[in-house]
Amino acid sequence: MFDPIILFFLLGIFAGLFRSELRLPSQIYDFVSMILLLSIGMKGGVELAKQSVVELAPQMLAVFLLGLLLPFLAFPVLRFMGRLKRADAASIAAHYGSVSVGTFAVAAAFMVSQDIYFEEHLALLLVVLEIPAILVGIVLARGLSKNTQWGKVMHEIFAGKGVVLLLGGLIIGWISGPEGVESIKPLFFDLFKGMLALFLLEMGLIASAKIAVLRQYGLFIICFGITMPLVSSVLGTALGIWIGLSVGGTAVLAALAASASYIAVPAAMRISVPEANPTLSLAASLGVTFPFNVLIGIPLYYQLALKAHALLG
Amino acid sequence: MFDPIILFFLLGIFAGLFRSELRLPSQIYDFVSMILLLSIGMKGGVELAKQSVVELAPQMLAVFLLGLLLPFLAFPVLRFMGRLKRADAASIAAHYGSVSVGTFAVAAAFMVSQDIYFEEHLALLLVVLEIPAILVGIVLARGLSKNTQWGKVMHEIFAGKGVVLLLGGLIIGWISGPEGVESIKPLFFDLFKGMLALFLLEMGLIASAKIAVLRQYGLFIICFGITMPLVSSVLGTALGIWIGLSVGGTAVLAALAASASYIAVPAAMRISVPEANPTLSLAASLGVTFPFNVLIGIPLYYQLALKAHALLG
Amino acid sequence: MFDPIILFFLLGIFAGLFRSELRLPSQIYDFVSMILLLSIGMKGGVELAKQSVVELAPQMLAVFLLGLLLPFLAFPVLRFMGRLKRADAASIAAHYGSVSVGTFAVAAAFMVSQDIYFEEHLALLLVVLEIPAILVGIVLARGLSKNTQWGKVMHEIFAGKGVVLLLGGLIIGWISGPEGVESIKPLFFDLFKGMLALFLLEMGLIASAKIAVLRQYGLFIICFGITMPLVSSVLGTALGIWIGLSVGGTAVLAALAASASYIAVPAAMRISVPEANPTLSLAASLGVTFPFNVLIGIPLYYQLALKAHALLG
Amino acid sequence: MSNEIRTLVTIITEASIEKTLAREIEGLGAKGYTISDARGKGARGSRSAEWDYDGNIRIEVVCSREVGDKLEAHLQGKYFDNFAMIIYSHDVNVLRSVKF
Amino acid sequence: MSNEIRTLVTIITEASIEKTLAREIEGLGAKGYTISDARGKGARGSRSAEWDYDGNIRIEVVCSREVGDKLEAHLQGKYFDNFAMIIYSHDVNVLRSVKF
Amino acid sequence: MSNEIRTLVTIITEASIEKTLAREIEGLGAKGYTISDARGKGARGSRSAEWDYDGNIRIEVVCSREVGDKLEAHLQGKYFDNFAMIIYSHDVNVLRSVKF
Ligand SMILES: Nc1ncnc2c1ncn2[C@@H]1O[C@H](COP(=O)(O)O)[C@@H](O)[C@H]1O
Ligand SMILES: Nc1ncnc2c1ncn2[C@@H]1O[C@H](COP(=O)(O)O)[C@@H](O)[C@H]1O
Ligand SMILES: Nc1ncnc2c1ncn2[C@@H]1O[C@H](COP(=O)(O)O)[C@@H](O)[C@H]1O
Ligand code: NA
Ligand code: NA
Ligand code: NA
Repeated sequence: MFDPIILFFLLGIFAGLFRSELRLPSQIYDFVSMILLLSIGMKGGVELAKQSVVELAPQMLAVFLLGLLLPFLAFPVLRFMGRLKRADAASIAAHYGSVSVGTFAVAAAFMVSQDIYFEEHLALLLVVLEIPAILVGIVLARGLSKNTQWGKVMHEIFAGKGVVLLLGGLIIGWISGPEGVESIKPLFFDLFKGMLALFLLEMGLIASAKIAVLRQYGLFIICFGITMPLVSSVLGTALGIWIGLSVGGTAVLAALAASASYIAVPAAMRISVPEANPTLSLAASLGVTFPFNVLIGIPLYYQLALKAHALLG
Repeated sequence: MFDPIILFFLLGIFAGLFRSELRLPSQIYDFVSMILLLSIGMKGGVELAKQSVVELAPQMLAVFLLGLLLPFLAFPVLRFMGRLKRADAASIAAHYGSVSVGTFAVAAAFMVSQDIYFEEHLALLLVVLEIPAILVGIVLARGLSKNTQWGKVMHEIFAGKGVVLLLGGLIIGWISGPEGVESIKPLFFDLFKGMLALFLLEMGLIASAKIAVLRQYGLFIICFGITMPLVSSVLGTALGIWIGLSVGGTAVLAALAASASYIAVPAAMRISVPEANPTLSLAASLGVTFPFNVLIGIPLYYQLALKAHALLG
Repeated sequence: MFDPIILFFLLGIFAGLFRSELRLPSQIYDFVSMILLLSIGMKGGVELAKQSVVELAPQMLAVFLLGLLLPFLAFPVLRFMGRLKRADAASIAAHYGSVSVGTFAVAAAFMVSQDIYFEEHLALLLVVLEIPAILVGIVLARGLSKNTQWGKVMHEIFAGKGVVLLLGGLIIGWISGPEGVESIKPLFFDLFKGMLALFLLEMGLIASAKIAVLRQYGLFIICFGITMPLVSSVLGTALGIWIGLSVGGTAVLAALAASASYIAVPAAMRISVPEANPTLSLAASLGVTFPFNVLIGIPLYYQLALKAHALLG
Repeated sequence: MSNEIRTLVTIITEASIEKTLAREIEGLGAKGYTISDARGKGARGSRSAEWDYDGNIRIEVVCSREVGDKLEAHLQGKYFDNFAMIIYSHDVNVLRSVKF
Repeated sequence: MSNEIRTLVTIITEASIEKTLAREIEGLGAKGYTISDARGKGARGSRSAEWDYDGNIRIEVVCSREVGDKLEAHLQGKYFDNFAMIIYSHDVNVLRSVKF
Repeated sequence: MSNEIRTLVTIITEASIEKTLAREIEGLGAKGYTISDARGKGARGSRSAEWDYDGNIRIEVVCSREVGDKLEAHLQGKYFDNFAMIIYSHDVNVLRSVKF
C-alpha cells in the first residue's frame, strides 16, 4: 500500500509537469519546514534525555568521519568523469556529502508507518553529518587557502535556519523530556505527517521545475544523482551496523548518507565558492536525488539494512 | 444553536463594515484553502474507494448536464431583465452555473454538526459541476467561434489550483483508503472545521468589501443573487432525488447548484472573456450569493430536501 | 522543570544574539497571533456563558480604574527621573498602563501547566485593561486639547486587530458555549500551546533585536522596564484580592497589570502622539519588560498572590 | 509612441500610515497609486519588516507636476518631523496620459 | 562609469496575467524582466491584494528603446481596454549594456 | 519645490546576499537603502521566488553621484561574474537632500 505522503510528492510532480498554477506560498513552506525541523529535533532530544550523551560521542565521531569521506569520493568522479569545473565538482561533492532533512523525515515516516523501530537520536547524527562536507567542499574548491574566512564559514553554517532549529529542538526536547513536550505535541508531533505531506507536495513542484535544467546538463548529472546515493547508502549501512544501530536505524543512516543537501550546502557554497553554479548542483540534488530517495531509495535501503544485519549484525 | 463557523463569518462581515484593519494574510488564505480542498478531496476519495466508479458514471453525467443547463437559465434573465452587456451576462451566467467549494464545505459542516448523513463522494460531483458552465459561458459570450482556443481554456480549468487539489485529494484518498489517510488525519481532518472558521472569517471580510460595489450596481444584481440560487437549488434537489441521493446528499447537491463560483470561473473568464467586468460578477457571487447561501440558503435547502424526499423519495 | 515554551523564547533570544538568519515570516506571525487571540477570546467567552455579565460589571469597572491609574504613576517617573520629553514619557506611560496579550497567554499557560485554577473570563478584563491607558497617554501628551479627534482614537483602538479578535472570540465563545466550540477545538485549543511556543520563538528574536537600541538609551530605561512591572503587579495583586479572584486569577491579573503593550498602544500613539519615539517605548516594552515578565515575573507574581491570599484572602 | 510626460513621485515610509496616506493622496487629486511592501534603513534606523509594526511601504504616484508638488509639500509638512519617510520624484513617459 | 542608456518600462497590472505577460515580454525581444507584488487603486477601482484574485503586479523591463516601443504598443493594443493596467517608462543608465 | 538632484541606484539580485550587500552599501557611504522582494528572469535563468533560495531582491539606494559610482564599481567587481545581478541608475529630485 502506498503511503499518502508519497502520493503528495507525486501530485506535486504531476502538477508541476502539467504547468499547474499550484504552489505553496514561500511563507507557508517556511512554516511547514520550521514545524518539521523543530519536531525532528525535539523527538531526538527527548530520546537523548534517556541516555548518556558521552556514550554517543563515538557514534558522532564516526558519522563525522563519514561526512568527511563522502565528498572525497564524489569529487574525482565529478571532476574527471563529469569533466566539471573544479568549483562545480567541489560544490556538488559537498552537497552529496551532507544531508537532506526532508529525506530523513520521509525515512523516519517510512519506519513509523511500517512499525519498524529506529533510534530517534539519529536527529543528532543528522546535524553532525550536515557539516563536515561543507568544509571539505570549500577546501576542494580553494585548497587550504589562508584566505578562507573559516570563522565566517562556521557562522554561516551554525547560524543557518536549519541547524538552529534542529539543535534548538534537540536541546528543548532534551531539557523538557517526554512529559515536558506533552503540551506542545498536538502542533509538533500530531501534525507532523500532514505537514510532511504538504512539504512533499511543494518538493514535487520544485523537483519538476528542475527537469528543464536537467535536460540542459545531460545524462552525466542524472547518472551521478542516482549512483552516488547508492554508493553512499552502502557506506551508511556499513557504518550503521558498525556503530550498533538497529535495522531501522541503519536504514535511516543509509538514507541520510544517500541524501544530498539542498539548503545548508547551497547557501554556504554561494558565499564561500560563488563561482560554482548553483543551478547545476540543485538540479542534481532536487531534481534527481531527492525524488530517487523518496520514491525508490528508502525502501531499498531498508532491504539493504535487513540483509546486512542478517549477514553481519 | 448557532454553529461557531457562522459566527466567524458574521465576525468577518462586521469587522469589515466597521473598517477594522483585520485581514487574513493572503498566504494564510492560500494555506487554509489548500487544507480545505485537499481535505474535501481526500474524504471524497476515501468514500469512492468503497464503491465502483462505474456506478457513479450516470450521476456524473446527470450533474454535468445540470451544469450545462444552469447558465442557459441565467443568461436571458441577466441579458434582458438586467440589461447587461452580452459579455457580462455570459460571465455571470457561468459563475452561477458553476460551484463554490466554500459553500460545499459549509453545507457539509452543517450536515455533520446536525448528524445528517450525506454522500461524501459528492466531492467528485463538485468537480464535475465546476466545469461545464465555464464552457457554456464562453460560448454565450463569443458564439461557437473558431477563434476560441479550447485547449488553452481546458488547461486553464484543469491546471487551476482548486481542481488540481480537489482531484489530487480525491485520487490520494481513493488510493490510500481509510487506514492510509489515518496518519495525516490530524492536519487534514481534525483541523478541518477550525480552518473553515478562519476561511469564513476572511470570506466575511471580502463580502463586506463588496457592499460598496453593490450599491453602485443597484438592486437587480442583489435580486438576481438571491433568486438564482433559489431556482438552482430546486433543480439541484430534484436531480438529487432522481439520482438517488440521501436527504443530506440532496441538500448538499442543492447547495452546490445554488452556489456561485468565485475562483475558477472568474479566472477563466478573465482569460477567455476579458471584456466582461469581473467586479460585477464577483460582487454578485461574493457579496450576495455566498452570504445568502451560508446564512440562509443551506438550512433552507435542507428543509426543501426533507420535504421533497417525503413527497417523492 | 522548565516549560518548553520558555525554552522556545530563550531559543529565539540566543538565535537573535547569534545573528542567526532564523525568522518567522510575518504572515506566519499574523496567523499564530490570530489563533492565540481567538483562542483566548473563545475560552473566556465560554466561561462568561456560565455566569451573569452583570455580576462582572464591578470587576470591569475596577480594572478600568486600574488602567487609568497606572499611567499616572509611570508618567512623573519617566518625565522627571528619566528626563524624557513629554511626548515620550506619556507614550511609555500608556504602554505600561495597558497590557500585553502575549504575557497573558504565558501566564495562563503557566497556571495550566501547574494545575492552578484561574478565572478564564479574565480575557474580558484583558480587553478592558487594554484601553484606558491609551486615553490617559494622549491626555498626558496633549492635555485635554479640543483638537484630539477622540472619535478617530476610539475607532483606532476598537478596530485594531487585537481587540476585534479578542472581542470577537469572546462573543463567539459566549454564544456557542462549551459544546458549540467543540468542533473547532483541535485548531484553536489543542494547538494553543504549540502556537504559543512559535510566538515566543519570534518574540525572543524581536527582543534580542532591541538590545542594540537599549544600549543607546542607557540604564534608566532598563531599570524602569523592571521596576514598573513590579509596582504594577503589586497593585494588580491587591485589586485581584479585592474583587475576589482566586489565587491563580490574582496572579494572572498581576501579570496583566505588570505587562506592557507592544501592539495596540504603539499603533495608537503613532497616530495620536506621532512625536513620541516608538523605538524607545518598544525597546522598553519588548526588550526589557516582556522578557522579564516571561522569564522571572510570572512565577514571582504567583508567589506574591499566594502570600497575599494567605495574608488577606 | 505618442507619449506624454508626467511626474512619478515615490514615497517610502512606515507601513502603519498606509490607509491615511492613500486617502490623502486621492484627496490631493492623484488619480491612482501603487503600493508595495518594503524594508530598509535610514536616518530613523533599521525597519526590518520582520513584524507588522516594523515594515515600510513604497508608494508610487504618477501625476501631473502640480499634483506632485502639492503632494510633496503636504507630506513634508505633515510627516517629515515624526515619521520615517523619504520622497523622490522624476519625469516619466506615460501612455494614456488622460489617466494621470 | 562607462554606462550606457537603456529604457526602463514599468507595467502595473493584474496579477492574474503574470504568466502570459512574461511570455509575451520575452517574445518581443526583452532579455529579462523583474516582477514584484503590489496593490493599488486606479480607474478600475481598488485592487487590495487581500486575496489572490485581487492583486497587482509591477513588472520592470530594461531594454532598448525599440523593444520598449514594441512592448508598449503590444500591451496597449491587447490589454488597455479590458485590464487594469498602467505603463510608464524612462531612461536609465545601465552597466553591462550588452545584457539588455 | 526646493528640490535637489541625487542619483537613484537600483540593484536586482539574489536574495541570499541581502545582508552582505546591506553592510557593503552602508560601508560605501550611502545613508540608507530600501529593499523589496522580487522575482524575474535574466541571463542566469528564471528566479521564481517559489522558494527561499530562488528569490530576488530589489535594492534602491538614493545617494550622491560619487557614492553611486563607487557602489556600482564595487558591485560590478565583486558580483557580476558569479551572481545574478543587474544595476541601473538615474537622477531623481529629492526633498531634504541632506539625508542622502
Ligand atoms: N538613501 C536612501 N536610499 C534609499 N532608501 C532610503 C534611503 N534613506 C532612507 N530610505 C528608506 O526610507 C525609510 C525611511 O527613511 P528615514 O526617514 O531616513 O529613516 C528607510 O527605512 C528606508 O527604507
Ligand atoms: N496615477 C497612478 N499612479 C500610480 N499607480 C497607478 C495610477 N493609476 C493606476 N495605478 C496602478 O495601476 C493599476 C491599474 O490601474 P487602472 O487601470 O487605472 O485601474 C492600479 O490598481 C494601480 O496599482
Ligand atoms: N532586462 C531586464 N529587465 C529587468 N530585469 C532584469 C533584466 N535582466 C535581468 N533582470 C533581473 O535581474 C535578475 C538577474 O539577472 P541576470 O543576472 O541577467 O540573471 C533577474 O532574475 C531579473 O529579476
Ligand atoms: Na549525503
Ligand atoms: Na451553481
Ligand atoms: Na500594564
